[in-house]
Amino acid sequence: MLELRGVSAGYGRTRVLEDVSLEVPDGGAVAVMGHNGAGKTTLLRVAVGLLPVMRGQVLLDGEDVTRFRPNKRVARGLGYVPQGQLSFPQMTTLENLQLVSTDRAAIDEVLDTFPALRDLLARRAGLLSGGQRQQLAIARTLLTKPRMLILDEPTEGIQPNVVAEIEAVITALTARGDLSVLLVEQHVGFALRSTDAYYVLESGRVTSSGAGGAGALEAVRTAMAV
Amino acid sequence: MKHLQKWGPLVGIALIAIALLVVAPAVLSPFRLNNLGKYVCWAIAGVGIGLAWGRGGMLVMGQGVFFGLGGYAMAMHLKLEAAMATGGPDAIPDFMVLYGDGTMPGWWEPFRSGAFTLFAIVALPAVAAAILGWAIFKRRVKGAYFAILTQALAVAFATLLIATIKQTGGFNGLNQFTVFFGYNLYDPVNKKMIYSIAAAVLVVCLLVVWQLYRSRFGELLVATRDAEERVRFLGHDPANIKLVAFVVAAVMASVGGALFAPITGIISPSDVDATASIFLIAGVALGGRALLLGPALGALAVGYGRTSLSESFPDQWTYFLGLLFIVVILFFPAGLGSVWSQAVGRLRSVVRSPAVPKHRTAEPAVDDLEVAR
Amino acid sequence: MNDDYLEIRGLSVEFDGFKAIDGVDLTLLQGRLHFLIGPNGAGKTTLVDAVTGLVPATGLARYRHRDLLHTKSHRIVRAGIGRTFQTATVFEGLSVLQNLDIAGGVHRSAWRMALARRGTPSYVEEALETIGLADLRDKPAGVLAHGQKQWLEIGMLLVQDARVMLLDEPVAGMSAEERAETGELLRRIGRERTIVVIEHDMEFVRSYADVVTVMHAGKVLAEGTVAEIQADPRVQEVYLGRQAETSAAEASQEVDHA
Amino acid sequence: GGSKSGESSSAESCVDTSGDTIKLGFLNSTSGAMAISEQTVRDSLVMALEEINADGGILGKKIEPVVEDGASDPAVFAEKIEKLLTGDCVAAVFGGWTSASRKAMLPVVEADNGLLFYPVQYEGLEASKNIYYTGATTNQQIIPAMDFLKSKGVKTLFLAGSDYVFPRTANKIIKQYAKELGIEIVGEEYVPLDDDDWTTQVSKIVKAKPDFVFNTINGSSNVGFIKAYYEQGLSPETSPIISVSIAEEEAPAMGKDVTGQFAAWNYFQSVKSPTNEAFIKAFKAKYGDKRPTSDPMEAAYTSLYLYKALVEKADSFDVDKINAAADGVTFDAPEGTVTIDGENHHIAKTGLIGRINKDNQFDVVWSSDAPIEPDPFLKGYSWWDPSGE
Amino acid sequence: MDAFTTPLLAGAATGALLLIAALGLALTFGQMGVINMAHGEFLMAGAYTAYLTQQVVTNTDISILVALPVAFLVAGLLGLLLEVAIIQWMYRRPLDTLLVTVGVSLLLQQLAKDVFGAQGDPVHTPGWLDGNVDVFGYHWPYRQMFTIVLALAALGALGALLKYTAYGRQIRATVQNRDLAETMGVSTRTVDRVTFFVGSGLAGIGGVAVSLISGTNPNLGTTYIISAFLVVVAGGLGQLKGTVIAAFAVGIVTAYLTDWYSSSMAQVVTFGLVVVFLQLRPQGLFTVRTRGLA
Ligand SMILES: Nc1ncnc2c1ncn2[C@@H]1O[C@H](COP(=O)(O)OP(=O)(O)OP(=O)(O)O)[C@@H](O)[C@H]1O
Ligand SMILES: Nc1ncnc2c1ncn2[C@@H]1O[C@H](COP(=O)(O)OP(=O)(O)OP(=O)(O)O)[C@@H](O)[C@H]1O
Ligand SMILES: NC(N)=O
Ligand SMILES: [Mg+2]
Ligand SMILES: [Mg+2]
Repeated sequence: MLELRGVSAGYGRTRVLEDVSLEVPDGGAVAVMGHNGAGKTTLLRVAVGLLPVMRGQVLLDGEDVTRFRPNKRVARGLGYVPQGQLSFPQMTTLENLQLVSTDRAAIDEVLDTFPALRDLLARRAGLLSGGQRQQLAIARTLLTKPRMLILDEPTEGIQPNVVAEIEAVITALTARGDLSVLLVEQHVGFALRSTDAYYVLESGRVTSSGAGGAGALEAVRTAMAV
Repeated sequence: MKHLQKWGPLVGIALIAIALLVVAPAVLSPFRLNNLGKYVCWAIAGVGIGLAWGRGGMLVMGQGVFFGLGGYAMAMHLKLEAAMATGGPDAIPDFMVLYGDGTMPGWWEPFRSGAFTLFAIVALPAVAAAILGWAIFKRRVKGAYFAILTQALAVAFATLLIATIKQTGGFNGLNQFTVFFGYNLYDPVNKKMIYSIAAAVLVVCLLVVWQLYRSRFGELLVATRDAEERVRFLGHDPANIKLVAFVVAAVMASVGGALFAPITGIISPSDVDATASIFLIAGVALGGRALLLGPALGALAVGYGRTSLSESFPDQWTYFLGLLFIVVILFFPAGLGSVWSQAVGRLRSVVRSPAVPKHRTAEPAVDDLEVAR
Repeated sequence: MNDDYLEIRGLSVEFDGFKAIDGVDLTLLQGRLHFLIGPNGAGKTTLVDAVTGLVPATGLARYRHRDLLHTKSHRIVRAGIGRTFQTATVFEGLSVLQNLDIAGGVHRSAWRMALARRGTPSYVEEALETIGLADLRDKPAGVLAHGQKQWLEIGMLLVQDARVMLLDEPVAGMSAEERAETGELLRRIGRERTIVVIEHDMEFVRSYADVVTVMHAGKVLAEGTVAEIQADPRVQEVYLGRQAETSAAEASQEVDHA
Repeated sequence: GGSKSGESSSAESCVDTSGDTIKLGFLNSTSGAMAISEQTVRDSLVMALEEINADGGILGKKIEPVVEDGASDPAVFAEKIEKLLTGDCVAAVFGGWTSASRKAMLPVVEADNGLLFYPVQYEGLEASKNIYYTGATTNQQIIPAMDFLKSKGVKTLFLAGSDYVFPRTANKIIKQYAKELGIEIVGEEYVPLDDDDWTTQVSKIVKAKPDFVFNTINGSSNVGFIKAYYEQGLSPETSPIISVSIAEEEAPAMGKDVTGQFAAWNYFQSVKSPTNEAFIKAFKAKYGDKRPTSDPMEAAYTSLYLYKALVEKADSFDVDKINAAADGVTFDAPEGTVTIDGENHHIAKTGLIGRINKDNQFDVVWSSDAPIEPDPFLKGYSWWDPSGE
Repeated sequence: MDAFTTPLLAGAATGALLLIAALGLALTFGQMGVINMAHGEFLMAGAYTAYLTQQVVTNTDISILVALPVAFLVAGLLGLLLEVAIIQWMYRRPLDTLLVTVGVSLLLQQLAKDVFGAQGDPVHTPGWLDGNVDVFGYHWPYRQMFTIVLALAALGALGALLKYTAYGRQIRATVQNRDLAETMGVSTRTVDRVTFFVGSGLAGIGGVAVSLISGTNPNLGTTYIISAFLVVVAGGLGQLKGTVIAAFAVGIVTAYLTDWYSSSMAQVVTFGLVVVFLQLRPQGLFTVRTRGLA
């Protein structure tokens, strides 16, 4: 589904990613882990097209989309939940959702996943609490009906029972087999439970990778405890 | 290397001082030197703008107002001096006879005194900027609101001047000065002296901002520019920090205006209106607003560019001027000075300039506009 | 009893008819790590906002005989109450060092403000070491990663010498090791300070909390030790969820591995 | 150091008269708000220059023009004239329009002992030995206009002007003279130069119902005034306008049929004289059939010929010699014969009142018949009190 | 009575004109954050379009009606050109757009002068607008009523566009967070271009209305630009409702002040009042706040 080939990227003259290759198979789920500043967010930004590559290629369904703008990649099925509880602050919760789709049924469906948002539909997103905004962000992205979800620390700032809910949603969606996931997550347990492969990023390089599952926990911990 | 970093700016200021105070008077004709003097006045105002805009993030679009306060204060004194030189101690300016009823408004009276005038040149803009700034900053008006508000003030100020012919000379402004604090203004030696004063004032202003930039206040100002609300949670009132920069910038503009009057022999509404204010800004943008020497050099360059372009291409020069604005801002967002300092930076391979970070991709564009506040 | 505690009585915050905080009573004592948890939208951030002058509130919030609800933000900080923000906000254009130095500048005189910094003040040096950003001291804060910015914010509170620290999700987005380091740091500096931490990560709460207050819908739902809170069915209902047990089990397993 | 005040130093002239050309400066605003008016002055200066050069130049020297843009900014005028006089060493400068620009140039041209030829009607009350004023002063335009109004039996007058020096001073004179003539001023309104909205002011004219409106508006603001005037139902039948700044160029630009309105000038394209015919022909040949001729451009054209006449009479380009020879120098201008007053450096001009016809030309309805001697300070008018209101 | 009605009605017409100019700005400035100082020159382009249309469609009764859509198109395309050539590179530094567009405004003014001549060109009022109706002693020109109708029509069209189409949400989303909007599938490039086209096109329509007051001239834009910006600022960025109220308030207040004092003083006092007003409502009439430091 998504493939990064030898990607180097950065900001200005500083390089953050160095020759990173990574693949998310159709219907597969991949976790990316690493310390603060390792370059995880940068990697995802490259994948969605918010940051140009300095070298390397980004492929979507085998097609080179390196020069595509993000909205084109979204049209091809990418869905991105950025880090930092981002929303359109002056628009109401409902308008935030309607930006993506005005289909009432579809909106209802995501609201069932995040019932807390129902009471907040008329409130401007800028007034929501951090966790409410994060829930909105995920809901909004789900509404794009993506074939592939790119999530940057989606559970940051979310209350435990909703985290569990999100985990369940992701698991359910991937189980259907038509959704791929690229997940950046600090909760190693959660990350590995929800995915079937992992990459560990250190200072912009992939230092270890492997199949997911509970067995990988130990491997990841050692890889990260350098 | 460390020494260069520390003393580099001072060396730069010293070079400017030598160029302006030693080289220029030696090589330029009296006319060209006088022209240079005019650009120097703009540069003095520009240094202040660099402080307020480059470091403080306040796009002061109405510096013409302060330039005008100083310019008119000085011009009023020179007008009275000229009148008194021929008509005795009670003489009043000629235009008040021509356009008015031959009486002088009371508020002109103190400007007969040179000392009072010098005091007013500093105090008037300081008080005006303090009141205005206090009102604006305490109410947290910023970004584009601030820019357009100050621009509107420049328009209002110029309109007010034009509408008060009997008190300010109106559209004509104030001119026909003959004496500058006792010195004959037609004597080339004296003109050179006034030029030298202006150049020296510019150097002093550069030294002042040099110290401000390296001081903790300078860092706090940049912090306020980047995240004003956050500064509150360091225990500072950002309004006060901005106010200081705004007042200093206003005083510099005023001093520039005060020297502009005797150097050009005139101050009129078109020297202080919105367009004039934008040209002040343009110089600063060209040179590099966040740099130490950028604003001054940029103002000098714009002044020189206006003169030489209009001399070489009297009918097409506004095209060039327009293109200059576009090209510089588009391609050198941090000013032409940044090209140089980047080259130096590359040499040292350390970028220590506290200028705006080049890539602020993570932030929404609205931030600068405060739409979201 | 000493004066060094923050007292909150009957605190309420209302937005256009919506009660975000509804009569909260809290006493925050020095020397204890006080955790504030609760569902998204419970009013935790709003509580901190109210105490630091960011939103108008009614009721009472007092520290060292000072009425916080009628004090401007920057004066509250000067009184020794510091905070961080849920989305880290540092001065992007300034270096890490400058960020810290500025934070230590509250009580500098006007004259000293006009002077340049000479060398690195010892408390800044100390903070740099404490937050582990010593190597990045000359980097503009704007280029730091998410978690690094959060550390920088804590560092700024340190040099500010805040007696009360209100930390809004300071470890969100940090890896397990980094959380542990931060937790230890908080424990160390918490001995002579009053520290309130807002957090959703129950593992972290379990490891470091001395007292936990649970908020729900603008009210205090429960208060007590971690064990008491976890056992409270109401807290499980609105916050921890059905999986509270399983995730607790899993978490302890993770801790064992760490 | 430097000298204290007192000994005024007169600059040494740097004009180079040794070659077979002589440099003259043309200083008009070709950018900014005043370009609207000043461009036409520039055009006719260029035409006069070409004619003179084709005719052998001045004292056998071809004119070499040095062109500068005053940019509608008095400070720029001051800078540029200094550059022209001391840098380019031109023998004389031609240009300026607003009184602000003239006032800005005056001290410079005096200090450098240069020459400026100023081609626009203005508010008077000035005379410099270094400036020749080839447009009208008030007693050649404003006062004749008032005499004309009196002759028409006008009882009430409304004053509309731009908010700057010329209209305000002109109106000061008008008000004093109106009192003398027994004409009542029933309203006085000003609008900034760059403002086009005259609605509110015109509604006051509607209310005041004056016999005549005296219009001292300058530049594009006239369009706004004229449109508002007709929109609110005013017309030459009810309250006609007499203007001092609307000429052949402006009349068709109003977007309104202004037939029947009046203007006071010293030249109209319709003036019948062989010189004028030649002038019009040459102008249209050079700038196109559509371009009319008008008073300011005629005054500018005349100024260059007057300069030629002055130099040839003095047989020198030297300013002092020119000034010494100035009195009585004449030129057979398109407007008629004009004569320089050696005392005040203005010229004697014939006062004309024209009425606009449907071709946007002016039919002369009143004439002073003989040229009026310039009296910039209105010394010959007993009712004039400079310090009165 | 007429002392009351005259400024009210005349001021409403001025306000309507400001509103049309400000509506365009409310889009390009209020919504997109671009401080386009060349907006006045787009107004000028509209006025010249009115003049040129009259050269082609010589029946002045219909030429104005033809000129309206043509001016919208001409000014809109100019705006589009500006966006594509320059503005698109500058969305992340909105304050700088101010300076770039000052350059553009200089270029366009000089261009107009060189193409059309320094002297203005006439625009004839159509016969059906040539007249007035007596309202309590004020001879209210049809032209002023037309201006008001035109402004309200433009307002209605724009309001509907923003409210009832997806485009309205997309433009708001784009300005509030460009990257995020892009990743929500919004083509921010298209949104930018459409917005600039429509905003500039509105200026063209305003230009036609202005040409009925003052014909054409190369400096026409400078007369309106600062007042129009002031209106947008006082109205609150991104809020049409505020813009409308501010436009009419500025127009009518100026008219009363003009009536009582003078045009110059009215300008000065009105600017002063806006400053005072922003003291009371620092973010304009209706701009909404969000939480925290964001
Ligand atoms: N806009 C930027 N400009 C310059 N450098 C940046 C920028 N954003 C991030 N960086 C740098 O890139 C590196 C990687 O950052 P990134 O945000 O990808 O880290 P991360 O792994 O997502 O960290 P976290 O877990 O804290 O979110 C960091 O060292 C940071 O300093
Ligand atoms: N200015 C405001 N206007 C209206 N509602 C607001 C405003 N500020 C906050 N709220 C609402 O108040 C409630 C409390 O918000 P708060 O940010 O305090 O929650 P929180 O407990 O910090 O949640 P989280 O854990 O998600 O950060 C939320 O429902 C929020 O939407
Ligand atoms: N002299 C003039 N018309 O301003
Ligand atoms: Mg990240
Ligand atoms: Mg919160």
